[in-house]
Amino acid sequence: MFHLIIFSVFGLICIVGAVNLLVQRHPINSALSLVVVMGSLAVEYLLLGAEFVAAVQIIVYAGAVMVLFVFVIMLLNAGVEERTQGSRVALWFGVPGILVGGLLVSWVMLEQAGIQAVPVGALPGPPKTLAWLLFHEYLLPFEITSILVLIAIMGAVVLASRPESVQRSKKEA
Amino acid sequence: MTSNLHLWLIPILPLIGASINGLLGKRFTRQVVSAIALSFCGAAFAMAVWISAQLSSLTLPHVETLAQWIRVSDFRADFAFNLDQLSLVMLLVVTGVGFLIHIYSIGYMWEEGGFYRFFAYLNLFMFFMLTLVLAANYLLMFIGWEGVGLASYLLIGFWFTKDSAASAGKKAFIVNRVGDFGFLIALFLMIKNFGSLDFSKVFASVASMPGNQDLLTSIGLLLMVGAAGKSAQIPLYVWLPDAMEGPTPVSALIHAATMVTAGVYMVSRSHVIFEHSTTALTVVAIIGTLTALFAATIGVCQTDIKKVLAYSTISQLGYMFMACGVAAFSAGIFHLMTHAFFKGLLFLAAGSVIHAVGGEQDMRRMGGLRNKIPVTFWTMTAATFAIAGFPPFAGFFSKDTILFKAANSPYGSWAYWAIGVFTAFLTSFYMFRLWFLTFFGQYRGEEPHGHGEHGHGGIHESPKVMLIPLVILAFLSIVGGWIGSERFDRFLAPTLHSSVTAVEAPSGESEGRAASELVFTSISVAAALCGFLLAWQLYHRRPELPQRIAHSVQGIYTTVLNKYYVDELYAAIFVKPLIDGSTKLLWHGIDRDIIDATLDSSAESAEHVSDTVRHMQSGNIRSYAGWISVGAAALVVYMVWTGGR
Amino acid sequence: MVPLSYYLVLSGILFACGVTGFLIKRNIISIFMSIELMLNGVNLSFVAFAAQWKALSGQVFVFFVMVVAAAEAAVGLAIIIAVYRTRETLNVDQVNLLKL
Amino acid sequence: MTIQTFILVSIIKIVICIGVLLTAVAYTVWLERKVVGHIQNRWGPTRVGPFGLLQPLADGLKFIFKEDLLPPHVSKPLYIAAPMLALIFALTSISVIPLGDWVSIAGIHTPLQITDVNIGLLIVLGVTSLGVYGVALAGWSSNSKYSLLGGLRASAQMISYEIALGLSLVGVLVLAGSFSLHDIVEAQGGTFWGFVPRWNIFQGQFVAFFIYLMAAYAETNRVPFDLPEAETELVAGYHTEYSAMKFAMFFMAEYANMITVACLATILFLGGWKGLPYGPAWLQNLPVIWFVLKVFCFLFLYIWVRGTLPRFRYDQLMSFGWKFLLPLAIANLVITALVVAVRA
Repeated sequence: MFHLIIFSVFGLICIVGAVNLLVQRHPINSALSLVVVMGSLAVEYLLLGAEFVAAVQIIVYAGAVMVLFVFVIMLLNAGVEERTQGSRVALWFGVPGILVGGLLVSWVMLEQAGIQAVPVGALPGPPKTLAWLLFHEYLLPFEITSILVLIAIMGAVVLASRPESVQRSKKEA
Repeated sequence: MTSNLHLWLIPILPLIGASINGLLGKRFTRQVVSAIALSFCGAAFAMAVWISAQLSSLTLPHVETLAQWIRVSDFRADFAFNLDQLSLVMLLVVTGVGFLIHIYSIGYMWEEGGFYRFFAYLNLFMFFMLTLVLAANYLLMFIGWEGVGLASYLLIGFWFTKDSAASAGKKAFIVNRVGDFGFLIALFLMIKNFGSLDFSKVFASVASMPGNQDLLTSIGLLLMVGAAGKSAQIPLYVWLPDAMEGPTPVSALIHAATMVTAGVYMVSRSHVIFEHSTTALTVVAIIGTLTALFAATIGVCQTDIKKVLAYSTISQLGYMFMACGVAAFSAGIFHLMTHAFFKGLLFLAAGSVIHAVGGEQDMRRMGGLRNKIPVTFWTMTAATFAIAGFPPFAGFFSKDTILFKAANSPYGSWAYWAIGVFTAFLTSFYMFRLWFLTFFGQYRGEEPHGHGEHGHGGIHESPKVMLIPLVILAFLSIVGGWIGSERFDRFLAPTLHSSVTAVEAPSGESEGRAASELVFTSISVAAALCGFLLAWQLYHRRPELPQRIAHSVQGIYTTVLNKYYVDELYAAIFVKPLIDGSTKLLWHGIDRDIIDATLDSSAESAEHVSDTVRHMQSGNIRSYAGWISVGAAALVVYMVWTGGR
Repeated sequence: MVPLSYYLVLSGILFACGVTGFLIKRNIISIFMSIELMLNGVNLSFVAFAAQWKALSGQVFVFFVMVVAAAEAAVGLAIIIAVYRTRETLNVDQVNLLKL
Repeated sequence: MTIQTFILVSIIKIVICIGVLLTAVAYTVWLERKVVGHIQNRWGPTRVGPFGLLQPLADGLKFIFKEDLLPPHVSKPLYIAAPMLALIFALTSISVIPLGDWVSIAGIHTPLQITDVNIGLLIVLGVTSLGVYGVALAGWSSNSKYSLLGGLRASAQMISYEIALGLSLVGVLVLAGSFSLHDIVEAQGGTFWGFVPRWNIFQGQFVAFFIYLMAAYAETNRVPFDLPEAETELVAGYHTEYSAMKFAMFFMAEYANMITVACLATILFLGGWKGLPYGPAWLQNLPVIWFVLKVFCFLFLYIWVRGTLPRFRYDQLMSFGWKFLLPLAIANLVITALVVAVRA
């Protein structure tokens, strides 16, 4: 019962945050809603016993990725979203399409998989066990993602740095 | 195998030179380029000499296999090199004359652009020619065969910006392809019937199955087609006169001394096949004889100094084939060797003359050069006497042997001999005509101006680097025949060991033979003398006479002057139908109306379709995402519908 | 005791919200955030399934997703900055040179 | 222990903690003013109470009674929420800090911390990493260029130094083998050769300690890394537009963060509540006292540095973090891991 209440409360916060993300027209509000979603998702993870994942969710997602978003929004001084009519397809086909798909999936889930219930802290993921998995069974993916991150860092630096010609002209000016 | 001679080095050395010059030569100075070309070519020559010095200690034929090449079930062809008396003679001639011409070229080409290119090609030619000569099987020989064709093409078209040179190169290449086609089919027949292309195995199979006349005849004839292409025999001789568009050293090396004799070499090499087919031999003899006569008549009327020499080359090659056709292979090779000396010399001297008068090639604008370029004159004189067949010059011995054999060989006939003698007369006539027109009388051209900027205007002797090869070749042209055909025949006997001569030798009555040989010799010398006298009469004493004669026999003269309209005939029979056919049927009919039309219409329909569909490509990410989500939804619906099965 | 399907439905809703955001948002940063939302939805289902099947590898996958998301965020935001620098707009409807 | 007592005990602990923390914040401010004053050859606060000890109280009263200005054209909800966020996150992280070992009071056996979780360190890191939102949102919502620049600087700086900070802690984690702060302290008991305490800083983690020190200064926006509020260039940085209680919240958040960081340093590197391994037994078992002493030393260092060092330039700050601290932290981690692996 207690479990269900917490689940429902934070699930609701999640959904409200997600919907708020859609509704808000200023990106910084959307970003903050997303932080809220992430925070409540962390609570859901805790409910599922994935404490380490929850902590990492906060540190990486809320603490780093979203800060980066906020930083970029501030840097580019992004204003309120314009309401341009770019794509009728997205609005008239895409949204109904995804709604239908989502509803169908939810229905199937509720119909078919509703029998099993998950207790609180169903699968404790102590950091040691996870680390063992990560550095033994999943060592290769781990190393590959580390290379991916390295490449991403370099790519981001290259992309975001001003072209040399611009820098030079700035310096001369 | 007694010892390893590293025969493969001989062809590879010039290839290295060609690679260095071809790839890097552009940055080198002319001195470096010529040093590289000369040293690698000279190394090949030195090696050939070293090998001939070791000859007594070798067991011939000496075959060395460098590497495996093709192994398909029973058939095998390796990178194998074969050394025997025949290939040794060819080796010495090719490397020796080639080396001299390399030296000569340095002087001749010094002022030309693309110096490094020229020497790269020249070394490349040496590589292929040596491969051809040393090959131990027909396939490797074919590589050399094709390769010299390529080098010849490259060198004829050396001045590729000149239209006539470029088309002459193409002509040589294409006409050679016709011959190569015959050669190739002959190779296929050999593979099919003998299962091998090694000389030794092929000849062994031939010897063991003498009954199969038709097969041997067809192989022989096809080989002869190949030889006719490479050695400019009727009906494929037309490329050689045009090939004179190349630089003169090229004409000397490739189109006189070495490459064009490849056909003779190949026929001699395949003598076993020919000896087993009388028909093939007869065809070879007839073609040789006719070519000799035919080319000689054309040569009489030519005015371009190099063209005269070109037809003379064809004619002399005809002699060689005549010799082969009467199974006197060693005589053919003997003539090949002496011809390499004097014809190489003739071309080089002609080059020197052209060089002296500043690029002029028309003999009617020469004359009286005797005193101005004495060294060239004297060497040319030696060569002229040699080709005309005056004793004791080299040409006398070889030509005389051929004529004697033409009449006396079991396969010979008086007709060959008669035509041969007449051709000898013609040869003597047009060569002395050339000699008189060039060196005697008054100078008829303008002052050369080509060298004005180099500060030595006027007619002048060539530099030493060009004269030294001339002198050496002149020496060889004089003494080259003193070996004597008998000794030469004996030397080559192990290789060209023919059943015919083997049968004949014991039965020959040496007394009577010597007597009749003397008669034959006197007749041929007399023919040469007649030619000389006639030329002297017409072109030295009474230079106005030829004009009148030409007028009186206008029709014949024009025909001969236009080379019997053979080129025009070929154009009408082969070239034009080919061009018309490929234009109208292949290009317009098939390519444009069927293939292109199909593709064009499919492209057009694709364009129409995409023209309507491209409006979906709005460039807007969100509409793309919309389509994706619709697709995803459709997938979900499908999966739910089927229950995930 | 919460049924597993609730978690999955929650994750599905989050994912659908993400997709919808992608479809209706014009601001490129918001669109990017919608993508992050989708990833989060997926992560939730990973963790839920890990609990369901008693397999910790589900949680390990979440780490990989996070790492990829972080890398993607870095590169994506750099691209956004570059786009803004050249096009002077964050509206994706105006970043549409790739058409016709 | 029943659930009721658990909740009761927890509430008591929370109240005590918050009270102590806020007092500590107030007196850290007083300490700073006093120490910096003496460094600069001044007296610092002297008027209110003996040695100016009541000065924080007076300041607090003043903040409370000042008018709460709301500048025009600010983004109102965020403008109000920002200082609260900052303070909340600053105070939250204290919840997993252990002040001492388990104790039994009135039959209730409980640790001297609000809660002992096995990912305690991660929670501290996560919560402090969220702290940046307060600063960034304050900077953005103030609708002022100084604030915006301050906010930008703060977010970039904190993300950058968080990496070095986190990596410097991994060495300690490798030694302790646990995320639980309690376990980490327990792992530092005992001595080397009988007289050197087995604190992590003496276990070869002095490089990590140095990195942590630098990164912690940057994380809390303190001199020499106080670029987000550099008064000589940005007026007051992200809190330029704030006044009264909202400003006080930022102020408290900053000092609370300082205390958290000092606590963490104490736990991770200085042996937590473990005393010096000599002297009489009662001296060794004065848990909270030792802890407070160490925290005080750390805070004093903070203030000392502030009174001594000049401010970095922003590009120097960034290159110091990325090009010096980060590689150093990685090297330290690799070496520590190797040593541990060899020992094991």
